Amino acid sequence: MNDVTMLWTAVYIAMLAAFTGYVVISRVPVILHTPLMSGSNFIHGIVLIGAMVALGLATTPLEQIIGFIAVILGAANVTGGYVVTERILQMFDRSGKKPKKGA
Amino acid sequence: MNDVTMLWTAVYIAMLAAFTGYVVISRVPVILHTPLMSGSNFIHGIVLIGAMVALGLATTPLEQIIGFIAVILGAANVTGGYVVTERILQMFDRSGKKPKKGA
Amino acid sequence: MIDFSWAIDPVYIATIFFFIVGLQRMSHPLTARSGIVWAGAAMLIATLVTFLTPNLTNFTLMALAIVIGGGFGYIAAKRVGMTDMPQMVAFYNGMGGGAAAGISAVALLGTTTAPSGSLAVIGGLIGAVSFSGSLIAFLKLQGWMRPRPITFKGQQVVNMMILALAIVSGVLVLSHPSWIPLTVGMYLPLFFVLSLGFGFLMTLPIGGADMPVVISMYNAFTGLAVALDGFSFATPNYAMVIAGIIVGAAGSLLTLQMARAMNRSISNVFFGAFGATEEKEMQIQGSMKSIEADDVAVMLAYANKVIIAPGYGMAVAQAQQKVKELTDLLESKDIQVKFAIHPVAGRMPGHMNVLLAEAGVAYDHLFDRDEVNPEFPSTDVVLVIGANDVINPAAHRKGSPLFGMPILDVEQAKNVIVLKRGQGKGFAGIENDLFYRDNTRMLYGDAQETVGKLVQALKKL
Amino acid sequence: MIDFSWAIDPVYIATIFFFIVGLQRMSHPLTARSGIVWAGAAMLIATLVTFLTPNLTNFTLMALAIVIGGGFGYIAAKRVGMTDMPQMVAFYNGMGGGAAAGISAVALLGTTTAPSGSLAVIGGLIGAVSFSGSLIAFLKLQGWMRPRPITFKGQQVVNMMILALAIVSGVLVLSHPSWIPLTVGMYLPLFFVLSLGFGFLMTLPIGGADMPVVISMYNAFTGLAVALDGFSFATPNYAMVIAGIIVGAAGSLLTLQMARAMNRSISNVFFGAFGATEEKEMQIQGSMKSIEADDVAVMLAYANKVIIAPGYGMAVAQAQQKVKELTDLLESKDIQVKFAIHPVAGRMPGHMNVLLAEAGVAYDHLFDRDEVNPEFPSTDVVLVIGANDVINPAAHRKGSPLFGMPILDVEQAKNVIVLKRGQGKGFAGIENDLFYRDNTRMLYGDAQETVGKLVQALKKL
Ligand SMILES: NC(=O)c1ccc[n+]([C@@H]2O[C@H](COP(=O)([O-])OP(=O)(O)OC[C@H]3O[C@@H](n4cnc5c(N)ncnc54)[C@H](OP(=O)(O)O)[C@@H]3O)[C@@H](O)[C@H]2O)c1
Ligand SMILES: NC(=O)c1ccc[n+]([C@@H]2O[C@H](COP(=O)([O-])OP(=O)(O)OC[C@H]3O[C@@H](n4cnc5c(N)ncnc54)[C@H](OP(=O)(O)O)[C@@H]3O)[C@@H](O)[C@H]2O)c1
Repeated sequence: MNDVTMLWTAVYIAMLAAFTGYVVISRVPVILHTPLMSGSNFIHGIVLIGAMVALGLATTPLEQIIGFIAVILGAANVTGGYVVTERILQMFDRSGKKPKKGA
Repeated sequence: MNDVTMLWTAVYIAMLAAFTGYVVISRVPVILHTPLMSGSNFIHGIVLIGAMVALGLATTPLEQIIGFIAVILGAANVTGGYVVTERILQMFDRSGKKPKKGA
Repeated sequence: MIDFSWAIDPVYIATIFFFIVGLQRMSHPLTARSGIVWAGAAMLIATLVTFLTPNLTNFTLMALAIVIGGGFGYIAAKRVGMTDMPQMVAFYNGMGGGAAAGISAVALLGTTTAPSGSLAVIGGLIGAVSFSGSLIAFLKLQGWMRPRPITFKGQQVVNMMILALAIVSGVLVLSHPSWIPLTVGMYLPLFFVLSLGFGFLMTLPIGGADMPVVISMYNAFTGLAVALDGFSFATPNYAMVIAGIIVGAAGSLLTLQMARAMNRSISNVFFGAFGATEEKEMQIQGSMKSIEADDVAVMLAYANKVIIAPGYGMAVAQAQQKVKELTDLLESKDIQVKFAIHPVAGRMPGHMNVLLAEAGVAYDHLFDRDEVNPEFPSTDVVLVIGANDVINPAAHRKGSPLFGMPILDVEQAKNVIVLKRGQGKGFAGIENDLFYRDNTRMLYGDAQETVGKLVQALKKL
Repeated sequence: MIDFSWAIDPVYIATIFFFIVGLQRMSHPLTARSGIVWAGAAMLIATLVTFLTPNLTNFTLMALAIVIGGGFGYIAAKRVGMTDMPQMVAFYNGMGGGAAAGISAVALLGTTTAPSGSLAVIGGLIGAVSFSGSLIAFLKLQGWMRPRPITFKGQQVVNMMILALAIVSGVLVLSHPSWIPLTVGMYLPLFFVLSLGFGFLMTLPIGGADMPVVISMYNAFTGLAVALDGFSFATPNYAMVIAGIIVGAAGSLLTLQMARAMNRSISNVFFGAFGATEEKEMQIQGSMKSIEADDVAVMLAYANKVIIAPGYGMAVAQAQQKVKELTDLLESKDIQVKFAIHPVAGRMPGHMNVLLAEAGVAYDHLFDRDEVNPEFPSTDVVLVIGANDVINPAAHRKGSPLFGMPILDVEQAKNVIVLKRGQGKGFAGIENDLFYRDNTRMLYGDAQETVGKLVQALKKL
């Protein structure tokens, strides 16, 4: 598969991803917009796996330093995004099930 | 790009297409289920372009015959599917705009 | 000749874009049409640029085939009546399946380099099944073949064996082991004959009235076959893959929704004779009381709110035009008229909507079950026009084959007038004790005639 | 070591699957949590299999960085209060943008083979802007920096010039023309410094209260940067591409919705000083009439239906726990209590829902604007707790900066009680003549205190 084919493949994927994202997200009710924001924050935390590969392929000290920082940032992003989202959704979960109990 | 990479690329595309199809279609109201059926009929009429390539690459007479039939079938599929769907939707369109006029 | 093949991919991508947008615009009747028109234009351009594909020959054959197929498809689609929609969909679906099978066949004959022939085999199998199955469905619905289920003992076993043989021959097509003195060219016909045979045999035992579910499933099949055939080329044709999978998803979803609204499971449609659980002879209290058109007209004239519940019988009688007239007349007398549309009224999903739209009834008069059910208690007259199963209160009674099916609760209205020809049962073949209720009256006759009489009588009032 | 790298792609695909399913399950509060948990588990496994990627080194550094970053993210996220959500989101978003910029930097330094370095440049630019911009947003929201817009003359021109320079240096990074005696390694720092600088400068002039819109946009930016960086590897990492684009779509959609609900355009947020169209000194009839907690308690006790409209002030006062107590007390007296939640009440979309959910108010008590607006006329008492702009009837008056913003029509209720500390204006800085209406009474004081007093008074009754 040559570069041109790869380009068009990428465009197909991007287009489908955009449609999927758009349609799925427009169904999220306003009540959940805060966790949606932090949740999509978590999702772009997948940048961590890219940062790991970048660091893993780094050879010069400069590359290693940048890669190291990128992994730290990516890990903070994904962990923080997840924990915050889960904390928020846990509240909705609980508030739905035991409406009489305080936090 | 090797075959394994292509396989996974295909899986990504298939997965996104399935999500897109599922989400988009589950929004079509019952009132439009008949045109949805004929419309999706039209959409798989894209098989025509594949049949054209198959015929175009055919070399033996047997391949040419099969390819020829495939193009006929594909062309009938896509044209018929489109015309029927458009006819149905035209009615809804008109019935929405001039409710007092009969067909 | 200058090489324009760079245009192919962008055009295909735009086509998929407009397909998806077209489906998205189907979420509302008013936007739907422009969506399909764009999709159609995109598809047309996609067809044209396909001629630019490098290394193609046989252009004359190609153009000829497109003219033949396209012309035929166009004329047939322009002529078909709206009542005949189900068989038309079956027909075009079969065409698509056949085309997919053809692509697989050419790919497997070895001219095109298929990176994974197994996908071509699976695509060919599914396409062929969809082709022959859809053809049977078409013949049955068109009345060119006995619509009754054709069954014999051990049918399931025979069918499964044929499927197994088809799969085995598909494997042989791919591997053609050297210890069997046959070539690919000899396995291939066997493979396709078996696949087509399976499609025939699988569809034969299904009754005409279950056909819409089957068609919708074959629709999904064709989509899948097209998607798989997208890999039959040197570089995958992702437009075919994506469009095919979207149709696969659409077909599956619709099949399940339809089956649920009919209160049947998919396996029941394919493997079960319907009505096996039929209830014991039911004890129905009361009798059916008939009424004349003139009396109904008076009743209507004094009503504030009328709901019309149409069913398959309205389509049979081609009464929708008269119904539209009646609606206009009632509305001119300031009577509120609504239509209660059950999802499986008629013979395909959304069938009633199409027929009424064709007759010019504005879609804002059409209400689905959930919207309209709470309104019946405040309704003066319900006109049931050729509907039966979708208003059968047996659905609320345990033990009935209809039990659990969501119905239109017309019996809660003050007066129910049922327009039908006689004592005929509905598709499910079950007695309807609604007809025996105290607030129900029967207006016998062909629906086109009786609605016509109502219009006349109302005009005279 | 055995090669397990075949596991990477399937795991990544499954991760994307669970990401999408997780978002789908966010369509309902009760299913949302399980969705994010699955997505989190998938992401964890994806991180682990990434260690199996062929040809990697620096594993110790990698593990160390993950522990540092993950540990820090975990602790910060566990500690943060729900009122501080906006800055937390900004913070993590900045991290993601920074990571994306880092990937681009490494790719451009030439160790990884980037099939298209231009994507890495664009990704790096967007990532860096998102990083520095989010940081400013964080600092302003956290109160570690003056939240007021920092503006100077010709700001827009300066910003645009810096962006242009950043783009030029990006082009140089890719082309490093031989007639300039500099190497890639020398253009790259310049490129990133300019990109980061643009992010800073673009965010500085934006006021603290506009920050949520900005954060949401940077969220989309980071997604886009991640998607572009997905192409920085020998074979594209489609998991990054897809996840990134989904976030890009989500962020864009939310940004637009939020801006619409705030009645502002995106360009207005970025380039316009808010309130430039502020209306002339308005003539307000009447006066503000205060009331004591005891009297309100009596009023509430005799009500049938009470609606609570919370706003940013409730969050500031941390009064949600007390509000929950009040709700329980009223319900124990058989008084119907509902919450009217405006989409931009508070400081980020859905903020009120989160705070009330944290306090244990069941989400079936929360109603959005369209649901609750028709109910105000039949409501005995509306308690406005620290809300101002979202209930300002100026939105119905032409010429007001709020004109056209959809609001909660609390003024239609029989009695409106407004809980606030004094004469403070809302975020938009506009007078609210609701406070001067005949059916409005002001209950002054910090909302936590005043609601507490209401609870006490009600208990005594
Ligand atoms: N829509 C779908 O997708 C779909 C698909 C497959 C199956 N089905 C099934 O089809 C059925 C549809 O229910 P339905 O209530 O619409 O129809 P139905 O149950 O089939 O009943 C139709 C009724 O119309 C009467 N009728 C027939 N021709 C008539 C004429 N010319 N004038 C007046 N009346 C006439 C018949 O009684 P007389 O003979 O006495 O006139 C019959 O009782 C359901 O059981 C459903 O499950 C629907
Ligand atoms: N949600 C979002 O996504 C978002 C994003 C960006 C901007 N915004 C904007 O934020 C505003 C939100 O409107 P809103 O009505 O919720 O809030 P608001 O208009 O900001 O008004 C808050 C009110 O609460 C009072 N208050 C403050 N602290 C208090 C305390 N401790 N106890 C009692 N009262 C207190 C203030 O008056 P006193 O000082 O007199 O007490 C003030 O009038 C809108 O203009 C919206 O456009 C929202």
